[in-house]
Amino acid sequence: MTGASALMDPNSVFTALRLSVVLACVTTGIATAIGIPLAWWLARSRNWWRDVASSLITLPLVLPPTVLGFYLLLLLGPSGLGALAAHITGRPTFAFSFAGLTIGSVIAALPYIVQSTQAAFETIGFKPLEIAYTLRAPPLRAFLTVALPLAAPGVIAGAVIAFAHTIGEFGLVLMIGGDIPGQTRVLSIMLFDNVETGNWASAHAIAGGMVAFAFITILTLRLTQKRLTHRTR
Amino acid sequence: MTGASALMDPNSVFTALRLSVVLACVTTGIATAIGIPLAWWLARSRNWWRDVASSLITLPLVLPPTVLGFYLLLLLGPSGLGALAAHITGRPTFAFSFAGLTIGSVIAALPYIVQSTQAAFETIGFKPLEIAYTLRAPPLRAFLTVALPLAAPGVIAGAVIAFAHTIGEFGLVLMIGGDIPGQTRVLSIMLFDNVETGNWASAHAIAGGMVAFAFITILTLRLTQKRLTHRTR
Amino acid sequence: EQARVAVAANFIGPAKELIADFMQQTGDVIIPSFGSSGQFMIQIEQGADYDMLLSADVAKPAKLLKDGFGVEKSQFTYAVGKLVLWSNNPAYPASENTLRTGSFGHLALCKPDVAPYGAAAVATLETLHLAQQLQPRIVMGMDIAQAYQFVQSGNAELGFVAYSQLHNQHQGTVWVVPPALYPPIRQDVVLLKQGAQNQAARAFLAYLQSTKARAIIISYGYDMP
Amino acid sequence: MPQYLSVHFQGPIDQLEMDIAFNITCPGITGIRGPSGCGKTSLLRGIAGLHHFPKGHCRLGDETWQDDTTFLPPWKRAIGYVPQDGGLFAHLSVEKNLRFGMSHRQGKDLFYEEIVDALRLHALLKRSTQALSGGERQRVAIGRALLTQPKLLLMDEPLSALDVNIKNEILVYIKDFLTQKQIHTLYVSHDSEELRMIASHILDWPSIQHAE
Amino acid sequence: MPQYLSVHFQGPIDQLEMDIAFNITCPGITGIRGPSGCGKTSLLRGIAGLHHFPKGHCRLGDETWQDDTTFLPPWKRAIGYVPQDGGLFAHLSVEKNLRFGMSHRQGKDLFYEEIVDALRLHALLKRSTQALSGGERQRVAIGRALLTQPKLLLMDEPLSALDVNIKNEILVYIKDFLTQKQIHTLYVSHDSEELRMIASHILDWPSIQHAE
Ligand SMILES: Nc1ncnc2c1ncn2[C@@H]1O[C@H](COP(=O)(O)OP(=O)(O)OP(=O)(O)O)[C@@H](O)[C@H]1O
Ligand SMILES: Nc1ncnc2c1ncn2[C@@H]1O[C@H](COP(=O)(O)OP(=O)(O)OP(=O)(O)O)[C@@H](O)[C@H]1O
Ligand SMILES: [Mg+2]
Ligand SMILES: [Mg+2]
Repeated sequence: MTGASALMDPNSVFTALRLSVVLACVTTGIATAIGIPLAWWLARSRNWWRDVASSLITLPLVLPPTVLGFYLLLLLGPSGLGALAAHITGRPTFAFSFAGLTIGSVIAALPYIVQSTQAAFETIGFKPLEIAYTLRAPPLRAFLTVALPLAAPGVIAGAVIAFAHTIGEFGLVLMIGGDIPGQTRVLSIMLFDNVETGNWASAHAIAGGMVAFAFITILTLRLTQKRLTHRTR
Repeated sequence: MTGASALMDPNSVFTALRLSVVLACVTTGIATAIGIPLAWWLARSRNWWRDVASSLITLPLVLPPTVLGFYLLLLLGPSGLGALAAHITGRPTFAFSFAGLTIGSVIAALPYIVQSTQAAFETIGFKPLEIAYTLRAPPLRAFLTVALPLAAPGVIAGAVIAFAHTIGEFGLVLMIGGDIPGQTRVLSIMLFDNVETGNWASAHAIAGGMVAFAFITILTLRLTQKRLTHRTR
Repeated sequence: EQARVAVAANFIGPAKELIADFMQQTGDVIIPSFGSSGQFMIQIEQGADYDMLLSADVAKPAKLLKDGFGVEKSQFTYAVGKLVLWSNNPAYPASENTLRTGSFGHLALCKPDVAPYGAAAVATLETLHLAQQLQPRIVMGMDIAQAYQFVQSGNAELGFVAYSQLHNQHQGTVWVVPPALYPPIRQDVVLLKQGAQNQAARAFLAYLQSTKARAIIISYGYDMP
Repeated sequence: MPQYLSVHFQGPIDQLEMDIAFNITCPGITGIRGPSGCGKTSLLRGIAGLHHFPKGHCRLGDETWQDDTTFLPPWKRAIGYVPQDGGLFAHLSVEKNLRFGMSHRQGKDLFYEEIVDALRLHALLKRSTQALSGGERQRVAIGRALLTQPKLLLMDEPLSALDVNIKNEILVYIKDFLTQKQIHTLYVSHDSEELRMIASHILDWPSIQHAE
Repeated sequence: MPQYLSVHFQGPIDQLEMDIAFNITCPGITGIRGPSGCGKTSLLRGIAGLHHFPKGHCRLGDETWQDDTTFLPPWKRAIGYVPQDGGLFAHLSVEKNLRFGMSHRQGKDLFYEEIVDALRLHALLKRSTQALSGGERQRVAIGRALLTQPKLLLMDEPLSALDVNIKNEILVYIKDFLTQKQIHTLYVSHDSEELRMIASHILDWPSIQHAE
């Protein structure tokens, strides 16, 4: 098999790798985009009900992925968002599609981002924002140019966790995705198959590849952050 | 069955609950105890190799739990630490015991704590420590009385994630623990059994219980942290 | 005496009843652990002290014997699974016909390389010459429980599941796939080296072949060899 | 017709009950002095919109920033604020700090060069703000506030960490700049000499406290 | 036999090349003044052990804190340090800040009450440090440093945010305290009046810079 056809063959490792990478990136991206404002809102005040909300958001972490997967199947299917899905996709469910997979992964990844980012916002406090306001930066600009860069270490930590976790997620992904080659069969599922069937040579190779890829990505993220937020003491 | 005997019955939900709670607490405790100094060491300087180390610590997150479980079995078993295990316990492996389960859970939980805590230390910076030094606090005291309380939001966030995740962990726990009633059969495994057999009434009840318990614990953690680190602006 | 038994996840229901009955009869203690057969293989190779494995297939006990983990001649078939097509959606009644029309959205099964019921489902589709045509509609779960949940939650219109999963519920429509369409799903048990001298394990192995035990297994929707 | 800055704030800050009122003609440089902890910083924060005193008002000319029904948020008030601790952004270089509040209307960059020169900031522009000396921080903070071209400038002990020579030079420059641009200024300081040099009149704290 | 504080630091701080040396008899209160950004804070940090100048030495009496082979970490030097920005711990109350550096040897609590009184900190003890006024912060920082009972006290513009009245009172108190306890002090300030009141002699920056 030539390199090119291996890339196109939906059963190949490359396809699974591509799906894993896309899923992890898209999930981390969306979860960060939702998680940052959420964390901000949670960090802004000390009402007890914000603590309640923050704790609630964490709860998906507590359920085993296959169980969370089942509840998400109910949510995405005919008894849940199915009507909406039928409207958009013509099928009565969001499950078994890349879109559905992404929704599920985002819900599972959100707690990591929110917890870590909220802590960062709480640590930096109000003061820098007040200064930005007096310099005529309205809240959005103050947030983007001051609060967010100052909280960068925490945000990046959350994103790294979410990214790594999504790459390795398997129970949830299989449950919502249905293991469709070329659509929802990601690398972790392939790895699982090889482990379950005792196909150790392939398993080690895939695991090694995943780890190497994740290592490079995380290291890059960390170094970029260092560059961005570099401060001489 | 009376309450007392239900508590003792190795097959009961209460036993599994107790094991889950103990496992989650012990794991979070040990992972925090190891993770905080590690995060501190990683945050202390900007050498590129500390970024490498920090990224390496994150890698267990990348592997699906069952696969990580497999590698941990190798580590804990006859081809790894087995000789040591045989010496201590008389069995050729640390696996399939509560101790082995704890080792595995700690390795899986460590990345959460380290990432979040390291970010917090990076955010607070050096200055408060320098002041502590000039007040004759040697490094350990300065760390415990100044750096750690200032980094509390990040540490707590890491601990909350690690705790919630350990409660819900299932792939790893099943692989390393082997589902032994009264020893390694935690709540998430019991939930899995009920889901497997389509026993939804019990499954919902257990899932609800897990979520409720975790909610209360996390909320308590957060409120305690707020109390401890309360600052008027 | 007590013995530890590893039980494939699809057999959890009957295993619990069998063990309860056995323990009442003999006073011996059987401690079951539930999980996937593949996971048990790995654990046994890494020194787990199970005395006996109730596998979901034939191949794994055979491999354990070959690799020296099992006790010679202790392997036998304790149950034969029945494959069914199940629908929880009145618009798509479970039948060969519905399969052939191919008008449904998703057909659930479990992973053929991991779970015997998945292999049987694929074999059935191949015998019916539908494998190619239905390929794009197939969604796969890790095990029969997930295939079942795909249908139960309404996300898949049809699914190949185990008859034993449906034995005490009456939702939807069921088509029992004729055994001729797929190779039999034999589930084998094997006594492991660890349990070679364990009287409770040996007794339980004998009990599995008793009339009482066979009746219980059949009542859960399995066939016997 | 003369314009007025009219301020009346009443309400608690933690345990301290404040009740201040004054009315001054604009533009000009008003010195403010008073004992440690009397509420000078709080007064400036109130005018900047960073603290909301439950009762009172704040008007500059025909603009109302606060009264019983209005409370304009800080970013909508045409103020410049030099906080007591400088309040530099730790994640931005000196230059980016200076430019943070500049709008990008034309002609602004003219002042930029001039102000950087007058405050002797040229050598610092690329530096991180984390390692600046105390006096350097204050000069950056002043420059940053001036560059927003405010209508009202609030300065909270802005030169307390500067030596006499550079302080006098900067005082002269600021005074010229503010007078020329007709920027009204409230200038808090403990240094009588400094106030004498820059302020057109001085408010002593007791004089603006409301009689009980 | 008179004791000496002998300091010589040489090396770069970023682009700034420093080379300072002086030798003074102890105990006494030495005023230090110099232009903004010349290196006063860096000098104090060097003496405190927070900055390690690659060359030079630092000796107090018969103790060597730094020379070619020695570098004592800050927590082993018997110093008190009042940093330019106060450096209060944000997570501790005023009282806990004050007590942070107190060892628990007997008799110390005597000074505690006295110092809290003299610095007028009574009303603040239970407060968080986050909301203190500028002058209040400085007084807490001074109290905290005094309570460590140092052999050498380093004060970096410690009273710059205080009004004249309280400043004079505190100056008198500190001077008495230091003289009585024989604590040698380096006192950085830009205020000549202040230096005149407290310092037994004054080092002008140029005089301690090494000739090139
Ligand atoms: N957010 C707050 N919460 C509680 N008390 C506060 C708050 N802000 C200020 N205070 C208190 O109110 C009083 C006035 O503070 P303010 O900072 O306005 O004083 P100041 O006049 O600027 O003093 P200084 O000259 O020392 O800077 C002080 O006692 C201060 O501790
Ligand atoms: N860590 C550092 N990295 C780079 N430059 C530094 C560092 N610390 C100080 N500097 C620079 O060295 C010079 C001396 O700083 P220092 O704080 O010692 O001055 P200072 O005499 O205390 O001035 P001021 O009276 O304004 O407080 C300044 O130009 C400052 O910007
Ligand atoms: Mg003030
Ligand atoms: Mg200085």
